Amino acid sequence: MTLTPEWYLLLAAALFTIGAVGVLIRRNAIVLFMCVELMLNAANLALVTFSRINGTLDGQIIAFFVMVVAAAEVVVGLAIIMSIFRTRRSASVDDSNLLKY
Amino acid sequence: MEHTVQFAPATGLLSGMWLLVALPAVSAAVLLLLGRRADRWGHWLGCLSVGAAFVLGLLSFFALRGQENRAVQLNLWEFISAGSFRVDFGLLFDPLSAVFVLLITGVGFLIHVYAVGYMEHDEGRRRFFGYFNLFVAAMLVLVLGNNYVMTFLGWEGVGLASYLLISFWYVRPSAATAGKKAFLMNRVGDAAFVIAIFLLFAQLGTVNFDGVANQVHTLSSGVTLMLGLLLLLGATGKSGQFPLTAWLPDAMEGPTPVSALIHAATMVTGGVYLIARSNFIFTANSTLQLVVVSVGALTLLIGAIIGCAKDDIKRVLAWSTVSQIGYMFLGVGLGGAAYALAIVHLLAHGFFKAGLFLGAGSVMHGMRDQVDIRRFGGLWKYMKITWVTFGLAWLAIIGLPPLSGFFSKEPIIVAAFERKDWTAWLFGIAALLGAGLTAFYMTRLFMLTFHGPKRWTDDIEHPHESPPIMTIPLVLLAVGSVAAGGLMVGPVPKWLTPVLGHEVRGEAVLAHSAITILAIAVTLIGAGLAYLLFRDGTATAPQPAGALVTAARKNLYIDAFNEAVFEKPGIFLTRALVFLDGKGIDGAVNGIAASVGGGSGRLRRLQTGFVRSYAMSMLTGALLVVAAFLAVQYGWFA
Amino acid sequence: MSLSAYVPIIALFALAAAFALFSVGVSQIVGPKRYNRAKLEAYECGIEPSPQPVGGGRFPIKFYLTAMLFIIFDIEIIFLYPWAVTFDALGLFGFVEMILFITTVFIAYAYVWRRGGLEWD
Amino acid sequence: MNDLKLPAIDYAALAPMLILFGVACLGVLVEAAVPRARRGLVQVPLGLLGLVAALVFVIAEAGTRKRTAGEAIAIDGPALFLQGAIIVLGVVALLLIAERSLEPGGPFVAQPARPVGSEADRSQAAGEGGATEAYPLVMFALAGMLLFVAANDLLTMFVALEVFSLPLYLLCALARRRRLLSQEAALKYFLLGAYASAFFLFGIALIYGYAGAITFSRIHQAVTAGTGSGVLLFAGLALLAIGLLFKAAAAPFHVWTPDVYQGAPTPITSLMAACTKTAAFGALLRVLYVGFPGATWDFRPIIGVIAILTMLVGAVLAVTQTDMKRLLAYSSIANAGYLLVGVLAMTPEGVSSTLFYLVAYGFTVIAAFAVVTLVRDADGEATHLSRWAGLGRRSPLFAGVFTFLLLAFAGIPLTSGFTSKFAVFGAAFGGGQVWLVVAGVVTSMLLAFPYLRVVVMMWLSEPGESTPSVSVPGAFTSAALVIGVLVTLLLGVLPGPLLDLTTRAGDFVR
Repeated sequence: MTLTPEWYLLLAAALFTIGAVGVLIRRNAIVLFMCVELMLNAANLALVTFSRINGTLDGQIIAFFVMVVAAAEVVVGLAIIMSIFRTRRSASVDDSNLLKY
Repeated sequence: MEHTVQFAPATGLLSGMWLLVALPAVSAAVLLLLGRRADRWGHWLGCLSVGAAFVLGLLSFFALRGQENRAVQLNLWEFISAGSFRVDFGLLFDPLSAVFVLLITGVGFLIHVYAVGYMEHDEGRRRFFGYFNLFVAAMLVLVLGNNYVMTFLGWEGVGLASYLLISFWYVRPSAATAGKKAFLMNRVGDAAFVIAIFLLFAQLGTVNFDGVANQVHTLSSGVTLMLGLLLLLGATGKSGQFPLTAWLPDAMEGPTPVSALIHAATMVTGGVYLIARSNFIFTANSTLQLVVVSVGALTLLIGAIIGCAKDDIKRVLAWSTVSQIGYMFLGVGLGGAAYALAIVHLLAHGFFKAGLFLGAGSVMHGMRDQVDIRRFGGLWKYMKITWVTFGLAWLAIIGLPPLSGFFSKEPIIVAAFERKDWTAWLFGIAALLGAGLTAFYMTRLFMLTFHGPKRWTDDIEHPHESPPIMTIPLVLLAVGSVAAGGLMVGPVPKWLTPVLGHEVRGEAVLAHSAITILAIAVTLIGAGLAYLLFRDGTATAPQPAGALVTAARKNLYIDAFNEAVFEKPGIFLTRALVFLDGKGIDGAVNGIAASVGGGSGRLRRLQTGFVRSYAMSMLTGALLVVAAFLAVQYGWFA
Repeated sequence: MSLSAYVPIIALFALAAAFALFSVGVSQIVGPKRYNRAKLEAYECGIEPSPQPVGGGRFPIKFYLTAMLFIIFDIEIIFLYPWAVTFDALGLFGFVEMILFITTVFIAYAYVWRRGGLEWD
Repeated sequence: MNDLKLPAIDYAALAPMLILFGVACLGVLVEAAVPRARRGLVQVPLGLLGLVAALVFVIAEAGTRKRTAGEAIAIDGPALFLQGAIIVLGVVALLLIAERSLEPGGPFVAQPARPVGSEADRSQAAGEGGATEAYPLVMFALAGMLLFVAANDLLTMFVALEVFSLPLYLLCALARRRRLLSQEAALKYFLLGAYASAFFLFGIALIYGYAGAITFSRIHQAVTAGTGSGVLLFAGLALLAIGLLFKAAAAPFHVWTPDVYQGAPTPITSLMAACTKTAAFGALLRVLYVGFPGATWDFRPIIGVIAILTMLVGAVLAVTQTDMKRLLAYSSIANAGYLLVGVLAMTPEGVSSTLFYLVAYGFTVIAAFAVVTLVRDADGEATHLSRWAGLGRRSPLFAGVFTFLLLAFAGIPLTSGFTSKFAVFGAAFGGGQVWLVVAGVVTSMLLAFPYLRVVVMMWLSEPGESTPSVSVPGAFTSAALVIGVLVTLLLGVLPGPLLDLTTRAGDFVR
């Protein structure tokens, strides 16, 4: 069995799904956040694969940018999570439940 | 209707017609924004602005008479312009709007003056006048606009003012509920009106009255029907017609001057105005006319029958308003000459119904806000002016010649008999029956209030007449009730010809004189019956024990007669109608309101505050959207 | 290669997501929820959890801050590599662009430095 | 390697964005170099000057239709109009952000990282000067928005999305009062925003796979040619749309809106409600009108259903809200639905009416939030609805202003709310979307109810013990309020000039 690019797409879809569902089932804000990062990286994988299939470099360039953006997102996210953690002493997203209805 | 409609530009005095709207609007702004600083003189400013508008209206009216083209428009500025579509902020002063302007500012002024006395002890008097002026300004925009968007602008404005005024005594929960109901029912009508405007825009590319009038014949009959039905639904909402009736009687929770001005004389006739203004649409389709006539006939009967069974003085008058506007709808639906007759009836009704409401207010003023007519009686001795003016308005509304109601109502009945086919009998007899019922319940109201034995509650010893500031408007309105009909039935239709088309009379299925005699006869029968039944008061009210022992036998006899001949079937019919009204239409509206509220309350719970459940809803939404896209792609829906 | 070959990917994606949603939803509804103290305790090979160090065994915030600053500056430099590879071709334009890019990074650095982000104590 | 072609860059066309990014960077330097006490004094004029300068360049570029920076950025009528709108709305929102007289130290907290309730936190609540980092963050956000509406390829759009989102996440966490709510709002906004941008990014990947390129013109060519896998196209378009609809707060991607609007500092809420919405719809317009008009028949029914759902959710849920900021949040959701109706007309009128609506709504909503910042008691803003009862007696002027704004939201004639709704519904009717118009009219009738409930409550109730006072606004808030109200009135009475402008600006470059 040859390893065609389609398999990478399959992997990307699977990773994306795992990330998307992970956001729903985990409680720890940091893990939630890692799941989002997983989704971004799944998109990166898909981009690079399509770049290969299409024979253009655009996909790889996009992946570069996405990595930088993701890093910035990490920093902002961690800052927010940390400031909440310092008050609540808990990283569970279910504890942040004052705003509702 | 192939002649082209053209509006002349305004010149001279008429180019100042924007002042008509501006005067009350500025006054409203001053009253509402100055706050307590205006408490001392605010009500006088309110009266003054409406009075000035009336004078200006009169001057404009005479100026218009001197014009060759009696339709003068003033485009103030371009309101909305997008691509080919253009709406001007324009006013139109033509015979139809002229009579409305005079009615609104004239009767409005009298009611404003009356309210100075009526609201004297209410600390919110300044705010009240602010809203009242706002209402007058909006109503003037409604009747002066030269396109449907302007009409809608006024339409929304009067709705808003009416909502605020019904809820004015917010502490009463019933007032708040009534405001809500009025609001919701009006919104149904408003929605239909807006969609009609968009339909006009999409089909004709214009919403100006002249443009629509000149192009309406290019529309297919289906579109015209749709358009007319939407406008009609809008009109029924504003005018409390079937099926959107129920809010109007509840709206009586507002202060009495509000009931007189908004819910009797002016705003509720907005629907009639809309149909008369759109006569070119309604005349173009006979099915449409039949629907309007049916709505009118049905409502006039419903209103009259329910009016017979109510004991609250203002509710009786409210149902009477519903019924009288039914006559007007009947008139505008009949088309041709009857358009003008409906307007005549509208004007005459503006006088006598305002007089009746203000009289009722005067009675309540003297009786510590008692509204139950079973608790009145014998008041004629104590409030002579109210008695006389109320009596004249009563004679006017039941259509006794030579008072105004006769001249305005009888021609509509005749016109109903002039329809081409068997429906002439149907609507003619309905109109006649309505006249008889009107005579019955109004006589009942009058007799129970002013005559017969005293049935007052214990806390009332000396009912008093109202101060002159309230009685003077009553007298003036009574003069109007007596004279308006006779004076107007000739000239007004002629005056309105440029707008509503020439008088084309059909052949009535009965001789004109026969119908007149019949109309007078049913009126006399209705009134006489009520006189006989209620001249000695009523036994249906819980009476203080022993007070009427001597009269008991006689009363019982009357009751039995009453019950056997009239009340049993009457009550049955009434109950059926009230049931329909309360559970059917009303229930539907309340149901919608409740289900929106309840649905909202339940849906709110979905907003759990958990970020993961939000993510869940987003993911579910995303899956559905992706699935829907793919379904469209593969034609799974096709 | 026909691109409709991706249909299975999408289908898998949809199926997997639907299955995951389904299992999460069903377990919420039908799963028993009986918690006791033992179940909620941290699992440490079946023996009593060892006592936590003072402060809950957590690192000082300083570590996170420094790590965050490291990540962001580290990743920014990613853009220097492509530029370095095609330095000749990009010429003066690329040089100026890169100077601008590094300037912005330095502005951020100056902010961090002045506001005490780099001080350990 | 030496024949590498450098992209032509039109610096004048990019100037507004470059200026704002530059001002933001300068702002960061100011934070680093200027002593604490004087930072605010420098930041506010700097920000305002930068915005004005950017606006000058936007106006100077009027009439430009070109793509620059290697097709990455399109400067055309809608882009310039939206940039101008975002800048002007940004100026007004910045005025609210800069207000310091209502609360000692301004609306922001000094050190957001301090634990809530700690000793240090109590001392900073008492009036320590607020974090001036807010100003550069706002500038970055606005600059990102300008780039977002001008982005001509998906990568630029994604980067711009993140550039304006990340500062907003942080700004949400900066409220001086009710810090737990503020932090929670930031966390929710951040997590859900990141989640949505992951969808957006995967959408980009799929579209790239479909079209082999990411510029809208190439995507358009691929869509009209009809080659390639429909699955990739439609799944990609769906995911892209989800990312944008999240920012636009359309149901069911609206869930974050009420919580975030309530928790965020009110001036920031006004910024989000006005500018973010403008940016999101600007981008949505460009994606749908430039990139995917060939798929109109496929996406219109689906996004139409979303529009109806959005209007319904906003209107129905607004009925039972008890908090003023949440009520305005649901109103903003419903307005997203009306905007979608305009977008889905898919005609030039659709573009121009949507542009008009965005401006009209933006000014009204900023003014409304400005009033919210004024109604305060000892604990800060009194946002619970019951506290507003009887406000008309206590402060007729502000209650009158707020009433006017609510009537504008309700679409009562003579306010911008009426003309703008009329414009979008008219456009949709002209585009043959009668079902959307009917749904829009019906829900707007319904939506008037919660607004009028507030009006009646303010005017017809007696003020109670707990009715808060209305603070005297400082110069900045007064200016924002006056501008918002005047524009609302002006666009209601005399919308002609702006409608003309939007009609002329409605042409995309491809």
